Amino acid sequence: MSSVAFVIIAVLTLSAALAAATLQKLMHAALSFAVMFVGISAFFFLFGAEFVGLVQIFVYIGAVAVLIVFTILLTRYDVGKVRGFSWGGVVVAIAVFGGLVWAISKTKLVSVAPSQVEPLTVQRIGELLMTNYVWPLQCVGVLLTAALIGALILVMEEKS
Amino acid sequence: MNSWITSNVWLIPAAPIVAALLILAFGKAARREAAAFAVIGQLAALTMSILAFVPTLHSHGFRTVQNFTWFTFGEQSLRIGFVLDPLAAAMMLMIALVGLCIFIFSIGYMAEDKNFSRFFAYLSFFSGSMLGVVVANSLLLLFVFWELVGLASYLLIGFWIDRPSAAAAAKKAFITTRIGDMGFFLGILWLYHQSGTLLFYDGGHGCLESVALSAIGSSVTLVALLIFCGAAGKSGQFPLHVWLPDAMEGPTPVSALIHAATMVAAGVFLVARVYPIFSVGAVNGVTPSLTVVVWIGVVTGLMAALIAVAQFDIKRILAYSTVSQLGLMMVSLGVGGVTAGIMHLLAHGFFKALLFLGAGSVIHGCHHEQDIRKMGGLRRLMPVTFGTYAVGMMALSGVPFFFSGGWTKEEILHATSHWPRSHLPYYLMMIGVVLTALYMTRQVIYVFFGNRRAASEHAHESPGVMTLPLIVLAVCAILFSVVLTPAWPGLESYLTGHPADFDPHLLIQPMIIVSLALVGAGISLGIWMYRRADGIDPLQQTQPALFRFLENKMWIDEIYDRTVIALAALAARLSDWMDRYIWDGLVRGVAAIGQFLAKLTTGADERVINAGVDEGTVGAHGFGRLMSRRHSGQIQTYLGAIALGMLALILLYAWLG
Amino acid sequence: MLNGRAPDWLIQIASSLINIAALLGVFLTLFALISVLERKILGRMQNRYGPNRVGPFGLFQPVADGIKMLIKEDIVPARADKIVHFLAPVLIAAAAILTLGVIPYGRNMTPFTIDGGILFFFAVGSATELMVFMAGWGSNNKYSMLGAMRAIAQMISYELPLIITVLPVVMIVGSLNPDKIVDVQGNYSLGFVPHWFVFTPWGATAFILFFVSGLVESNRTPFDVPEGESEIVAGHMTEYSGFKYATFFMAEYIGMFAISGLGLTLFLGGWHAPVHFLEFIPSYVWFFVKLSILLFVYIWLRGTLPRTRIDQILNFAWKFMLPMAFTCVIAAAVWHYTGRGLRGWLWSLAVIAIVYVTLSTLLDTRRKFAPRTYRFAE
Amino acid sequence: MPTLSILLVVSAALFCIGLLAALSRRHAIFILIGIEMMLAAANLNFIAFWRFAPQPAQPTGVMVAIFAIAIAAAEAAVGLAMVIAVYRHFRTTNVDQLDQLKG
Repeated sequence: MSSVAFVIIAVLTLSAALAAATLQKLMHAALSFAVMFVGISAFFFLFGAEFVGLVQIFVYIGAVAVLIVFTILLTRYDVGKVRGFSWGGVVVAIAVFGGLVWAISKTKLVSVAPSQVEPLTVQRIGELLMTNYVWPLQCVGVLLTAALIGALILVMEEKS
Repeated sequence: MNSWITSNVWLIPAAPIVAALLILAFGKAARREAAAFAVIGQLAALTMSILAFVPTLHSHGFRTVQNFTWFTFGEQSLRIGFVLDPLAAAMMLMIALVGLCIFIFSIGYMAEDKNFSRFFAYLSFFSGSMLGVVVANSLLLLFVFWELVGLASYLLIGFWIDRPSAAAAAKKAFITTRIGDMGFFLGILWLYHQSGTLLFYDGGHGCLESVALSAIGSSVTLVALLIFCGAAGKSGQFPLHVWLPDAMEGPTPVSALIHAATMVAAGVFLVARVYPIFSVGAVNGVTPSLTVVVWIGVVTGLMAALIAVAQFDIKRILAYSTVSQLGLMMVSLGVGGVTAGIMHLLAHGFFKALLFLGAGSVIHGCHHEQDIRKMGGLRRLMPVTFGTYAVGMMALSGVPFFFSGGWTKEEILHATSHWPRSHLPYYLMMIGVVLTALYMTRQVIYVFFGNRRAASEHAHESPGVMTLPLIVLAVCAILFSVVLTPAWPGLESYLTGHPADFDPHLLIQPMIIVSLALVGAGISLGIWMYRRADGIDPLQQTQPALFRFLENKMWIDEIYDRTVIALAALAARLSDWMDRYIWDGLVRGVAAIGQFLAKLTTGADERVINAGVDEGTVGAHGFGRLMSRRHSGQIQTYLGAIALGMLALILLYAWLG
Repeated sequence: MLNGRAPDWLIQIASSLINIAALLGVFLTLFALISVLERKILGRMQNRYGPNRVGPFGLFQPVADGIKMLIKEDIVPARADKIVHFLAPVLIAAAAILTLGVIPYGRNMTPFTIDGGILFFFAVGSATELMVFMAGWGSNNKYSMLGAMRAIAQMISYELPLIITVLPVVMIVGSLNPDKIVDVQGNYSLGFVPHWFVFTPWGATAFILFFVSGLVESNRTPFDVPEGESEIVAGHMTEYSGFKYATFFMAEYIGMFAISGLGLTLFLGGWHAPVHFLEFIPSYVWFFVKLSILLFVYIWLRGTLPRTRIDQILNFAWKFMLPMAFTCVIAAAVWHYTGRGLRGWLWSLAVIAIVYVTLSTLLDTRRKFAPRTYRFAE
Repeated sequence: MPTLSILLVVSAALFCIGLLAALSRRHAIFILIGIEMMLAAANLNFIAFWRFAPQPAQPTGVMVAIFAIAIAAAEAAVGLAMVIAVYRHFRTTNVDQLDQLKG
């Protein structure tokens, strides 16, 4: 069952990603980008990391995708014009893929079978965030604040 | 209860200095704040001095010192500290009280001045440093405060910078005292070299205590005399007295503060403080250094008194009287009457401040006229000033029984008469006393009696803020005599540490009669001479030559001009010439050689080195162009390069293991 | 199929299908019912009969509407982006229905029990913005675009207060699971005072904020600027007609149900009875009673309030709602650390009062705008 | 359940698609999309390694994934802001034309 689900999700995700990478219309690309993230969070659900999956949907579809479409909107006089595709990139990407696959095949510990895992409750994550990972949490908070302010300043009207 | 103050004496000088800083911080616009800060600071100092004074009363020979290490060089550390003993406590009390009166007085006196706040900053600064001198327990710290006092007096005397005379006077005061301080500093160095410490009291190891004193040995006389140079400079003793009268250019409160109460007293205080050094190896109270002190004091006292007789500037008269009184104190110190000297110092502080402030009030009333010939008949116009001034005059000329000055003078004469070396100082001092009474009478008659003259037409009594301090000081000058009577020598016992007991028989003794006679003679002589005094001085009529001699301060300034200053100018010209023609010549020669060498090297530079560098840069430029081709500015190219690099790393890693 | 027992994947699929069928059945009926009731109630409020022709009291009006919508022509603009234009209503409806899945409708009546149910709700709900944008962009029309922009702007602005007002409840309960939240509210003191969070100061404040944000999220009056007919024809739904339009309409209503359901789950004790001795009445009845009360308030507001201006809406969100929401979090913490009793009650009340007074003095608009003066021609 | 290697291959493929998007598309937004894809692939790996680690395992992978998502959100915000700023300044979003640093 879960392998079936896995195959379905993998196909969905990869095809959505490919669409996002290659579709000519920027808006379609952005939307399929969102779909790809649905797929990724489906993966997470499948592996029992529900919380991460939900966060993924929440952040990417709720925020990042909207941001992207907004940007597309704000720069839309350009959307039609910018086209063009370099095959060099494709070559590099395929080369890297090959390298990665080869490396994976050469690595030893890949035969580990998925063992039974107790579901990771939100409470546990919360406790961990507040105990072991409290400093990273603070740092991320600072980072987000900085990013917020920085983004605001970047998009302020240039005084000419 | 007030142990905290005995262990934190430094707070007392700190208060006014903090006030000064605050005033400076607030700027010249804040006039009332300035006055408020200054008075509050002084008030704090006064309160703390009283608190510090109380415990010294309770126990005889009370002394607390706090020493601490200032800094350490090599293996020996320089230690400074603060001391609280009867001498310091009494001085502090006097300085703080008189200072407070003067501050309040100057609020009225300087009311129209545009640099009001600056003035108060200087005043507070001065009084802070003076208090510092008093409580210092280290000759070095004392010297530091001493120099601060000098600086403050410089600023204050030259306060009206726009007057050239004031600037000149300030410079004169500064340089003259500096001459003395040079000797003082040499003395300090010598003392440190001999005894290895500059602390006065250090649990038996201070430089005023037996161990160190014995260590100094034979050179003690030299040290003492060098230190006395400083004292002479500050308290205007004979060779270095010239700055004091000129310093009258400063505002009158300044004159009161500097030349009555505090600064000039510093010299006397210094001698009293380091008295052990002076009196090392004394055979019945006589040492060479002390002898010098005596004769200097005698000469100063007599000379100043004589000059004072022939002055017309109301403040100059007081200034010369100050000089002569200081001479008197020096004499009494020299002859061993330390307590007498200090007592006179304290008493003098009160009544001389009173006199100066009175003079200030008169000047203020007469619209800044200082020539006594133009005054007169002010008795009616300025009753309060007159009354207080009269009190001061009595005290100064030493009328016995009621006025503090009388007792102290009598004590000093008493001490002088017992000097084994010779009796000459005694007789000269007597003449001095007569003269004192004489010129004070003259001044009072000129200013307050007789018919009105030019300046006194529109004279008016000064405001309460000025008369109040006068009254306070007058009361002090009278009440102070209570602790001075030989019948119950409270202050003496306090200073020396011997218990005092009441003995009315001591109230009448020959010396009192003597001084009474002297003072009576002086006053009556003065009244007789100046009874119908007017624009022109009777002495001038009878003895013109003598009078001119005295009026021009015995030509001392001129003599200095001819001798010392001329010598200095000559030396300056000489060195200038040498600088111009000899040293410059050398320098120019060296420069010429340098230029020649430079020419040589430039040739080499252009031919050899530059060429090489040029070639190098050309090559580098070419290489850079070659490289910059690769630098396309395309993000994606870079990204691809990064990806390939990562791929290479992965492959390498996987291949290796 | 061995030993007469179906394989569990079959059971799984069957159970979820049953869930979905139940949900759709209930809520589509409710949608139909509400659509007609709203019109009738509004009619009462405006002194007129609502629809009263079709069936008894016009109760079959929705059926007629449905048929009309179905047989209408489905117009797709020529310059439109066909795929996006088609996908938008479908996905928006899907998202709306998905959010219904995590709400506990009664004792043991939660369709999907996810550990992070609340998070799921908001995650799926936040997808709606993207759909609205798709609608606006896909139908290549400036009114649609503007409407979509407005909708997204106000949705994003009000999503923050909406989520932050949920935080205090999550903090206090210590779980993101709706069932747990409802259980915690299940007790009664003295047998008749239910422990609903709405009865604590922070809870009441949070509930009001939540309700307002919910109004905005579901584009209801007074916050229905995205389809302000007077300005932009119908916002992002301008270019839609026929059944797609109906889908949008349904999606909005379902979103409304979902928000109200979540609100009463979080603050109004879920399916618990208001007093203890009424617990014998089935829990889902209570749930739907509360739900219908909330919906009535929605309709009531729509009948009462005029439409606000977009900039006012956004200012209100950022300058008032957000700080107050954060205050709720703090107040909840205060309530917790002063021992959840009467003391805590008063303390948190004090906190909220202070912040409220400060904010309302700072944002006093009377200082900014003078009262309008009219001039007439003499 | 598939083995870890297949999962790694999938995430590698995802990564390379992201790389492709970042390398070969000219529009600046595509580069961002590609970068986000690569991050997502990395997250996938983290989760996978946590899941396939010998149990019981500390949920470090999950934690790192959560932080990575937060950071990626920040990165996206700043990146898109930069795209808008660049567009305002150069009137283009075509990265080919943005070669001010060309040597």
